[in-house]
Amino acid sequence: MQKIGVFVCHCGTNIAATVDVEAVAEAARHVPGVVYATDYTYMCSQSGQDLIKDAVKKYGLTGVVVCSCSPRMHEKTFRKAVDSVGMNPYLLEIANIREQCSWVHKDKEIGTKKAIALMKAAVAKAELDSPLTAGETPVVKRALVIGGGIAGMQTALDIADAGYDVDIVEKNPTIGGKMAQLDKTFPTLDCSSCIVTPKMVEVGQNEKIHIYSYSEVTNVSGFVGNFKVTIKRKARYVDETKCTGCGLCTEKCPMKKVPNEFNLGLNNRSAVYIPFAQAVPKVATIDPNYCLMLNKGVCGLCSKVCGAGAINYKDTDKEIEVEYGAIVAATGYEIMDVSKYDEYAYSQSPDVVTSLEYERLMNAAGPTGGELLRPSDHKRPKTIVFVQCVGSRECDSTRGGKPYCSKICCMYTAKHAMLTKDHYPDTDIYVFYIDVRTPGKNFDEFYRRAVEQYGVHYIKGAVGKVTPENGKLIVQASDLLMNEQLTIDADMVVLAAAIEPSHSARHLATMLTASMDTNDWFTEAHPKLRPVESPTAGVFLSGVCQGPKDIPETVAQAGAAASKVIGLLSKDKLAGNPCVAHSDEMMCTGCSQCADVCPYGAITYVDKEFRMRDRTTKVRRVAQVNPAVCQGCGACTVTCPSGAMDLNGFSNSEIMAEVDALCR
Amino acid sequence: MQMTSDNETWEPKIIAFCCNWCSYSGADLAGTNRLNYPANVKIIRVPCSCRINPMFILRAFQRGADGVIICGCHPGDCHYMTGNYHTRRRMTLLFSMLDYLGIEKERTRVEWVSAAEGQRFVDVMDDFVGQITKLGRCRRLEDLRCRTN
Amino acid sequence: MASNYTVTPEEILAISGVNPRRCMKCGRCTATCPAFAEMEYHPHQFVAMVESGRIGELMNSRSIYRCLSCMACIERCPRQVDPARLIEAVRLAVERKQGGNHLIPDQVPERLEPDMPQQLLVSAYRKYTK
Amino acid sequence: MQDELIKRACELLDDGTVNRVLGWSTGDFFYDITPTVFGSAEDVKKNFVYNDFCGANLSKYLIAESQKEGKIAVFLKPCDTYSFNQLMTEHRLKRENIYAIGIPCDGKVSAETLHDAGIHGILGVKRDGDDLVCDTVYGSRRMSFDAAQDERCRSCKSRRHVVYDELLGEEGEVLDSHRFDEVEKLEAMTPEERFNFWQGELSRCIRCNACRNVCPACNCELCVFDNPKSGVFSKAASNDFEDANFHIIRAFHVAGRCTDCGECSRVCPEHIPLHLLNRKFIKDIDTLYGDYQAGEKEGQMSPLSAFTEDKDAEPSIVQKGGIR
Repeated sequence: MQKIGVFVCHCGTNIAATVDVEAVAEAARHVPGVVYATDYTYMCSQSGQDLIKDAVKKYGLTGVVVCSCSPRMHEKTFRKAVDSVGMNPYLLEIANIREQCSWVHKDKEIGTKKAIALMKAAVAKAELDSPLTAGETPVVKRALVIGGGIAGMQTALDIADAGYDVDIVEKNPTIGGKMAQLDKTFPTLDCSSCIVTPKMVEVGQNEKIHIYSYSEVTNVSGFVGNFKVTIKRKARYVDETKCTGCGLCTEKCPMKKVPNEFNLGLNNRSAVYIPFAQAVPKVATIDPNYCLMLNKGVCGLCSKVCGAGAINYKDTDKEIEVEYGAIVAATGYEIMDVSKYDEYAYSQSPDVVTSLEYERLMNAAGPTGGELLRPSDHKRPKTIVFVQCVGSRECDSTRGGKPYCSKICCMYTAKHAMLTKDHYPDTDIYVFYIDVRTPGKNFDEFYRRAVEQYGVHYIKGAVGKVTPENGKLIVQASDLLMNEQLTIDADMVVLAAAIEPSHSARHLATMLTASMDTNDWFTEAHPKLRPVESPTAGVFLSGVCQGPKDIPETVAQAGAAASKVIGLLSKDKLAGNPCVAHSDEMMCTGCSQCADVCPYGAITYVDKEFRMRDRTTKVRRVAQVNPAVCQGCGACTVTCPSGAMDLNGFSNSEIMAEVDALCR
Repeated sequence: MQMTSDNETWEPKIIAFCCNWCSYSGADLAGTNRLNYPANVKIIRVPCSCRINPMFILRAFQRGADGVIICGCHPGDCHYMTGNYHTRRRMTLLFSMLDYLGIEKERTRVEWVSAAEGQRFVDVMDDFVGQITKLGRCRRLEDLRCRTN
Repeated sequence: MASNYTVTPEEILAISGVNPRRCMKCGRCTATCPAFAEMEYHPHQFVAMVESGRIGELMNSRSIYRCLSCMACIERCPRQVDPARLIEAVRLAVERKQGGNHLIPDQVPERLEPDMPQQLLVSAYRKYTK
Repeated sequence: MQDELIKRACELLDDGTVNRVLGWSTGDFFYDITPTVFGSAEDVKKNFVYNDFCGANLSKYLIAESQKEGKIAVFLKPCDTYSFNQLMTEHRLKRENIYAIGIPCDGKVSAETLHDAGIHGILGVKRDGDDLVCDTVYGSRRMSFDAAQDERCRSCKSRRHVVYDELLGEEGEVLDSHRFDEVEKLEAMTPEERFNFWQGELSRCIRCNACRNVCPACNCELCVFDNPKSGVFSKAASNDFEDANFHIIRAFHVAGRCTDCGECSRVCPEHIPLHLLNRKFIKDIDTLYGDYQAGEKEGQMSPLSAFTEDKDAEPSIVQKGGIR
């Protein structure tokens, strides 16, 4: 027989004003199974909690019902209280007689009647409650960072700094990401490579960090603390361990007409290549799409000149499986394809470029050696028009437009304008803006400098049309403040194209069961309180993959994600949520429908031998729930026709007991 | 509509299944804002709307409930990512089946109520209780078995 | 004349099916407009004026008849505000208040201006004839 | 056809391909057909029958039989193959222990239909063109085969086998059945009429559980209604509500899995048209989530496990005039 104690809280007058708390306690005394009932002014206060604890000890209670505020408020408090006197915390139930009774009803008679009904339902559930213990799982002390840009590098360095092993998986042949392609950074105008390349070296030399470059994650299984990740190491045709990065092969390679991704196709590279001088790892890679040896079976020059004997034309993709305790997504962004914005003539004229291309044109290590020459005729542009918000802040997605603000464009455009004016003061620069958004330390000052010191023409308006004509770009635009339509004969047009999530992110999110918003940015577990965690336990977010941000913000978030990872890896064992599903193996038919609806992949099947009543044995396929992965939604319990699947803390019989009690 | 002699004192019994993350919080918010709704509505907390088994709904009717309403997070906002998508399909089919059996289709309902929609929770409950009051006592599911004519 | 009538912004919105509040005042419509020089009020002003309820001024302005219905602003508008639809709606409002056919085929030859774009004529037939 | 089946069964037993054969034999009357496992060629030759009354779906018996030692041969009519696939999808069959032989079917008859038509004392039947000629103790009686066959055969969905190791006879086609006509008729009624219809039908239920026991989708180790821990335990109706509850829950549990084989209605001693419950679910699923035939392919995902984020109908569609 159950011995249940019922504790009715007045909550000052919050409950007592509309509910006759004494009547509720008195009614409770007549409920079968209830051995003790009382009321008190503030049940959550220390003395209120003591009241509960004393009663548990004195009456040997097997269940406790607290009639008080919402369980979302104080369930934890009361569970802790009963736990402290040796009662399993999951034998406690809350009847919500404040938010869902006293606060919504004015009539005391009605309120009391409903409070009694709610109390009875809670007692009915408490009678069926069984003690639950959270399972524990060990934590693999190794983290995986997906993406080797500034976000991934910073996260990896911070985790390594705390003494844990970290692997970086980078799809490109080198780490460094977008930041390695930038010329200068706002608002300080310090050189991007000068900051990022030492970081790359630091990552490359850190003993705790292993870089899987030119690799991709192809499968993720497992759960927080125990992920199993399959990493595909793409065939590089160069032995990483032997290659010294001397670059001789890249010089000798006869196939020199490969568009150079690092310079966004503004110049060419050879088929065997090192992306840029400071690449980490500094190892050559053969591009299988262009290599003559791989495609036609003739050439083999690189192999002949390689003193280290690192070239291996027979290399193949290899898959390795590694275990991790935590995974950090740091997949960054891409520049949106603006070729559908035909009014800007991006596809028609090489002199219409995106901002990242402009960045390369300004960069000393870029295709023009840092001299600003326009791509069509290699002449120095005299008039440059910058167009803001190309593809950002759009309602219409038919051309790939994004509803969000890309955040970084206002600042980098001011930077481009200033740098251009610095090098070539006689250049005329027009910036067409909708709003100039400069929230950030020293950001507005930076923008004002572009206007006031450098005389950049900021025009509130937009470009309607760009027409290439006789080597010029005729820009038709509006000036809303002057209420005019303008025509500018420009030499170059620079488009601040929207940034979008890495195209691999959606696939990765599916593998990680991490959620994404409609724009494919990773969703954080809580927008305010858990900004670097994904809702999937053990998956963390670093950098732009979560939403547009600039370098300082990215680095800050990268550090935050690292600290969350360190917090996780520092634990030897993880305690789970005990309110998880479990399957009754005697009843399970192994039909697999539960696994079909499980959003976490928590259900697996095993063939298990059962002893039958007639002493024979029978092997049956049955479902098993991994309690560390299950989050307790209960989708499986409804899909299970045999009722083998049930949910701890919210079992079929418990819920039906509540239904029965409330309908009585 | 079925009018019975004891309808004078009859009060509808409504069971509301609310998911813990959105609708239960929405109901709490209605309380916090002191928004009134009929006391006939009794809430049962479930982790997710996808935890609601059709058996629970039938059980409620069996034990004398006059209406059952299911509240969950708006599609796309499920705490467990996909739970309410399952609820949507299951309940659509179940309700259609009940309608097919001639049970008044107004007695069952699914509403998406977020944690921020205290007022909406109240509006939904007011409306639902009004609808059930108009329908009167629920008899048909029980009567499916007894042939009275 | 139109000045005697008032039309509420709601009516314009109902006719056009456009929500001018979505406008972020980027000016792409005005930047694109081929009839800019002919207009007293330019496309972006149109949107702002409808939103602030200055419909009467628009109805009395010749600008609404300078719009060629070339739809370039609709094409370029990133916020689906579609100024040309608003202009069209104001023209229709004027029309509805006046009642009857504004354009009678027999009168066309005498009213024809030599530099009137043909597209306008066709569009006018379509829109201003009951 | 029967001779051909017996010949093949004996061959398979003799050459050791299988050690048992699952087929049909007669009970007290020749039309009283029972699914039977035959262990030897002699047994097959003596007792195996295949005739117009062999409507029983053998797939479900394979759940237990395929677990046993050695391979078993089974004869599957087209509609049985759908159940077979569905059971495979649910991992209920040990495929390597089964040798499936597809056999053609052009509709089955049940003695009850003949009795209802006033034909008693039946000694034998044979087909004569479109008619069925019954040899009875009262002399020869004749009725059209179409009228004599089961409703499920009249609205047969497919005469194509979706799975087999070997096919005897000719392969058929997926048919343009009119199996939802009855459902549509019910849908067109007023709720009161529908309620009265079902009240008339379900009130006859005696909870014999024949529907559940014969249903290939009802293959739980222990049915929730037999499980004291499930909360809906009820061997027999303890109050008026429970039979309705039983049939709704049963239909819901097999929704998306029911292949519409029609066994439930065939075995119901009270002639309750239980298949109309299942067909309602099938029709709703087809209407809302796209055509879906359970058992058509092995490994299909049930529409009740799947979803779309933005295209699924809201449950309020039922209030707004229902799913038509």
